[in-house]
Amino acid sequence: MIELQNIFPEIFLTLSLLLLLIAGVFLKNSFSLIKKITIILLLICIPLVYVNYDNQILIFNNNYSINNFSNLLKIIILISSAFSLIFTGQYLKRLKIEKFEYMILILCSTLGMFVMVSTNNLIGLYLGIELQSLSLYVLSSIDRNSLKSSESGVKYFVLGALSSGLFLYGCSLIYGFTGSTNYLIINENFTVENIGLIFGLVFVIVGLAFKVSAVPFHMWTPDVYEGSPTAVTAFFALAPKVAGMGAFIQILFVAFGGAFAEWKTIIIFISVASMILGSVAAIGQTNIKRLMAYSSIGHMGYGLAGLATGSLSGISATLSYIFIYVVMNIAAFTSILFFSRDKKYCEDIRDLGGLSKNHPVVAVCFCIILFSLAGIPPLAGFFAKFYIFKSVIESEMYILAVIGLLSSVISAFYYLRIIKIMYFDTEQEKFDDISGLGMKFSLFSSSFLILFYFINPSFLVNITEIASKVFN
Amino acid sequence: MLAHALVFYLFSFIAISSSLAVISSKNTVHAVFFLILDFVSISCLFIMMGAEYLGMLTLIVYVGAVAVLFLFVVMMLNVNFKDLRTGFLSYLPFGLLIGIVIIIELGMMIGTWKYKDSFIKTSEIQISSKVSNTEALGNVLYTDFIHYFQISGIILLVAMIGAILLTFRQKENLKRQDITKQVSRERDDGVLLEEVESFKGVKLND
Amino acid sequence: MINEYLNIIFLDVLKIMLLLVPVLIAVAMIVWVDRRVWGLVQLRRGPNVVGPFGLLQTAADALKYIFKEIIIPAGANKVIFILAPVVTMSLALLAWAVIPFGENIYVANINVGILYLFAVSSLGVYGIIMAGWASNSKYPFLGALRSAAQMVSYEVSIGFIIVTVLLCVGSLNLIDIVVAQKKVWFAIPLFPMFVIFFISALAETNRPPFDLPEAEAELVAGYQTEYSGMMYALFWLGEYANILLMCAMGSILFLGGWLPPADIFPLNAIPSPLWLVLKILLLFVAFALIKAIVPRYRYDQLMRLGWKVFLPVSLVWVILVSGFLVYFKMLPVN
Amino acid sequence: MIDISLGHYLFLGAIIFTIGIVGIFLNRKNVIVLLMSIELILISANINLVAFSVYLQDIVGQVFTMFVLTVAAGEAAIGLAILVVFFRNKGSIHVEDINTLKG
Amino acid sequence: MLFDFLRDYATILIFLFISIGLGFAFIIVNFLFSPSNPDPEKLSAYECGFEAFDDARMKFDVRFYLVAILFIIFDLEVAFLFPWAVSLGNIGLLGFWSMMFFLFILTVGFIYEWKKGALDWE
Repeated sequence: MIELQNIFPEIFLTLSLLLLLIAGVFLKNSFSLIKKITIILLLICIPLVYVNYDNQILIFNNNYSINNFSNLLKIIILISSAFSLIFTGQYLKRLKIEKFEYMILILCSTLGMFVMVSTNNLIGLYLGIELQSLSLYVLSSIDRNSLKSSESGVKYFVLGALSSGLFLYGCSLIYGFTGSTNYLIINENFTVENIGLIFGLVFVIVGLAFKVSAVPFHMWTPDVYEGSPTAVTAFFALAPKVAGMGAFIQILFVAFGGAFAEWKTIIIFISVASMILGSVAAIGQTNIKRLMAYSSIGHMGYGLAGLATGSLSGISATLSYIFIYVVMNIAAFTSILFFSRDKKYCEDIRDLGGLSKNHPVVAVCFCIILFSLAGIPPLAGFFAKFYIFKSVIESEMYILAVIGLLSSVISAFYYLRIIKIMYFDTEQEKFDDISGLGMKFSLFSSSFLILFYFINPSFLVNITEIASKVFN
Repeated sequence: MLAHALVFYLFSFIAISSSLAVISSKNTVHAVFFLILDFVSISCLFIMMGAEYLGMLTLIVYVGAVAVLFLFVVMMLNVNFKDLRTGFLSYLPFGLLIGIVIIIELGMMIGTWKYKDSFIKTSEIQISSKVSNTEALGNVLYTDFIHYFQISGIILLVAMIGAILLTFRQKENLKRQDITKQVSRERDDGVLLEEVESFKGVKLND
Repeated sequence: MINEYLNIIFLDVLKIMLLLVPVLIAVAMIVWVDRRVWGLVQLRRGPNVVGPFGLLQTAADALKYIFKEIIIPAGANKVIFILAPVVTMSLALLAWAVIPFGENIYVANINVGILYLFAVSSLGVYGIIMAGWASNSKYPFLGALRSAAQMVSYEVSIGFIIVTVLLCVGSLNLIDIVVAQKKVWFAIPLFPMFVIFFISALAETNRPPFDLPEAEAELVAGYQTEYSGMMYALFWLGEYANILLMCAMGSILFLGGWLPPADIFPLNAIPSPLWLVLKILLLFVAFALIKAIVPRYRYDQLMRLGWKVFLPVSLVWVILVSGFLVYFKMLPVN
Repeated sequence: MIDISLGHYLFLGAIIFTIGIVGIFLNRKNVIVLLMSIELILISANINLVAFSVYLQDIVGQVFTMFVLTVAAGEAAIGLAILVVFFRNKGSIHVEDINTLKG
Repeated sequence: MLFDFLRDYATILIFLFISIGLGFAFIIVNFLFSPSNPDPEKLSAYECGFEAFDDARMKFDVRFYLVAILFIIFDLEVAFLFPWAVSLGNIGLLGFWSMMFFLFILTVGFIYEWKKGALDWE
């Protein structure tokens, strides 16, 4: 029989998904109960992944790879999914969309991301992408009565379906010209003068760039982030980006390891464009969620810069960048979900005026998060960018480093503008105080981690070093 | 040989012209009917290649189910088609340009790609009479690709949940017929025997 | 080169005509049987005036339609309005190409035979939707959508029933299905499946008790309301050809196609196509009897039966039959 | 010309893929035609996969096509569900009207 | 090899042309022999006598749409069952149990629909 204990996390998720669906439909208004169970299940799954963290095997006649790299990413995905449920607090109840299927869809998309990250075959990657994005299409239009939510759903669906169509066409070309869909065999049969293969690679990169919302394919990000409910936007900003980056690394380094020269220029162009747009376009924004959308585009640009180096240190830099990006965004979205005035959530930056006077604690935490997003030294954000630029400079791509520095300076402007509004602008009336324990816990734990990261940064660095060893 | 080529060109001509008609037809319902014609001709092409199970499957799944869903939705959202056409002409040159560029690239790709030795001629395609196409698929699908099979099961589950979550509205105050209750009704809970003295009323206590 | 093609095509056309003409005649006769059985059940004699025992009655009706005026309603778009009856009839006839009347008496023997039948019957929905939409008036539009929804929901249970039969056969080819029933007809071991198939076939072809979308009381004549003349006759002909097809499918899947009930002398002397025709006739008389006896289902009962009774039962039967075969290792391994 | 080979099928797949892409650019207005162009792109990828699978004499392409069929049907189902919800809130399905989220 | 495999499909193709030809022949015959004197009353849509009050293609309940969706999903389930039923002999117990788990997933979905009331047709 195939070795089941290696894919035990996936089986665990599937069975819990099915049982929760049955429980949800038989128990009347069981929303909060199912939410608590789901958070516990996601957190239980982390040790399950950690148990066989070190073994290095390919199962299902080497179409599914369990190794350090995929296990690390699975743990990050689990953390981001669990936290994206923890810090929603009363949000879904207030918007009257407390449907228990919300949790089921989050579990489904987590399962899809598991498959995306640890597959070793184009079929698995396509199915993982589709499972994850189908649940996200439904989540983004879950608020049936609000026009903005269904409009963002339509936009996200059309562009998502188009990008997976392109991705699929690329897969068919790669399958045709290398004879198999398995990454290892693709890597063996890769010959440079096979133009069809290059076309396939370009289409695949286009499809994945869309999932990671890199620049030429980012048009959907601002509208969908603003339109869909904030809890769903938080989930958008966290988990799919991690899975998308993981799939990107697997495809570029395992399947097309030999074709580094071909995809190097494409990745450099995408990352530079994302960095620049991520910083420049956000300046004019007043809606906090649109601002977070552009900041996530910018951060993905930095992540891709790490990949553009093509070296193992580049990969480990990108992995640590993603981990810190997830922690920062958990903190940011917790505070965004906190800004509600008598049950209604305000998304405009100007509403934050005088936050320091009525809620000093939250203002300080939000300040730390914004400084870290901008990359100010002692905080975690700085270390993340530092690792990326160290690996970029190591492989002598100075232009990329210069552009990266410039765009991070420009992006600092719109983060600091919010801090100015918080501390010096006219005082708005008070927000309601933090209601849920979950929100308090996630805000303080993540901002604590950001603040005291510098105590031993080596903890994260050597985890990502081991993880990137998989690709040499 | 000649017949094979003639029928291939017939079906591919129908497929291309009907997909052109899909994107350029004035009335959306006509577009759906052209899409159906396109799917039917493509499933005939699949059968011509020897992949008969997939040909039949395309007929059943795409034409029999997905296109019916498109028709139901198009008929339900009876959209006024007049003003839908305005944007069409302004984009036409731009769209055609993109189309020609992509066709040239893909044509160049297929043309210059060197005939790899692993591709065989049409005449050498073996259709093994012992193991039919369906059985060959079945032998591989449930054992070697077991995890993709379960993932596609979960994708169907997500599609089901999503469709019901988004469109289903429950009409509350509605008396529905419950056949099991009707059938399992006994005589004694339908008939009540009471001794009644004459000239005195009966008080039922249910 | 060319004349080699010509005589291949000529051979095929001859084979097709040998099948098509009997099927069209059979459809005419079947309508007569239907009305006759209906009459006898109500203790009155059916059509017996035109020709011997009224046999030419349907032929007379068909001729009458040739001279009726073609009325195409104002709002309808003509192309789809005329296309709908042609699609219905040609699909109904097309499915007959695969039915085997004997070991090697068939028009086409493809090894996805049963799947071809399933695909063509699922395409049948389009003739109805086209007709309903094209005639641009409320009754046909609603009637078409209701009968489309009804056909669609009974299609699923027919799919599961075909899977249970395939489990016992091991191949999609119709001839293998019939040969596999040499020992025992599948109607005996899979009797509940045969009953559900029969009822789903009734619903699939909009026959009473499931003919609500075109019942007089409800929606006048459903999707056929706006049709007249030969186009109405084409719908009628397509519908009855579909009913015959469902009877043929039922007898192939469950009553052992052209096989005699027992392989002893007097029975296996009769030529094999005759057995299949006899079985089709038997099933059709059952169709006609049910039309005359059973009251009509309300639409929500009809959908409830399709989704909440037939689907779970046939799904459970798929699991039972496969479990039984795997456990007792009786799987047909070829 | 007479002997149909893999190149013919690839070229057909490429043409239908291009028509799908052009269809998306041309029909910015009507979302349903957009969904149909996406179905065209998916089925052109199917043609490629089946052609390669037959001419490589290896079944994996056809297995991939079966999964693509499942996913495309699920996608169409969800896409039209979202469309119905959007139409109920809005009243029409003009793509140009999707501008309440002006960035 | 491929061409005698396609031999029977060629017959089906000819059958298709013949049956479509037959259909159109019937209509043409009717068109030739039938009188035609259209008048507005005859050509108006059938309304059992009274005036048609609104456009024929009015919107209707989402119920039909939900049935089409559920049909797609169960149709795909049947599509996966066909190769399984044919090849159950040589895929053994692993194939059997993988299909049982697949059916379990979709039965959970079916129970979910049933309890939510998506199958009720008021």
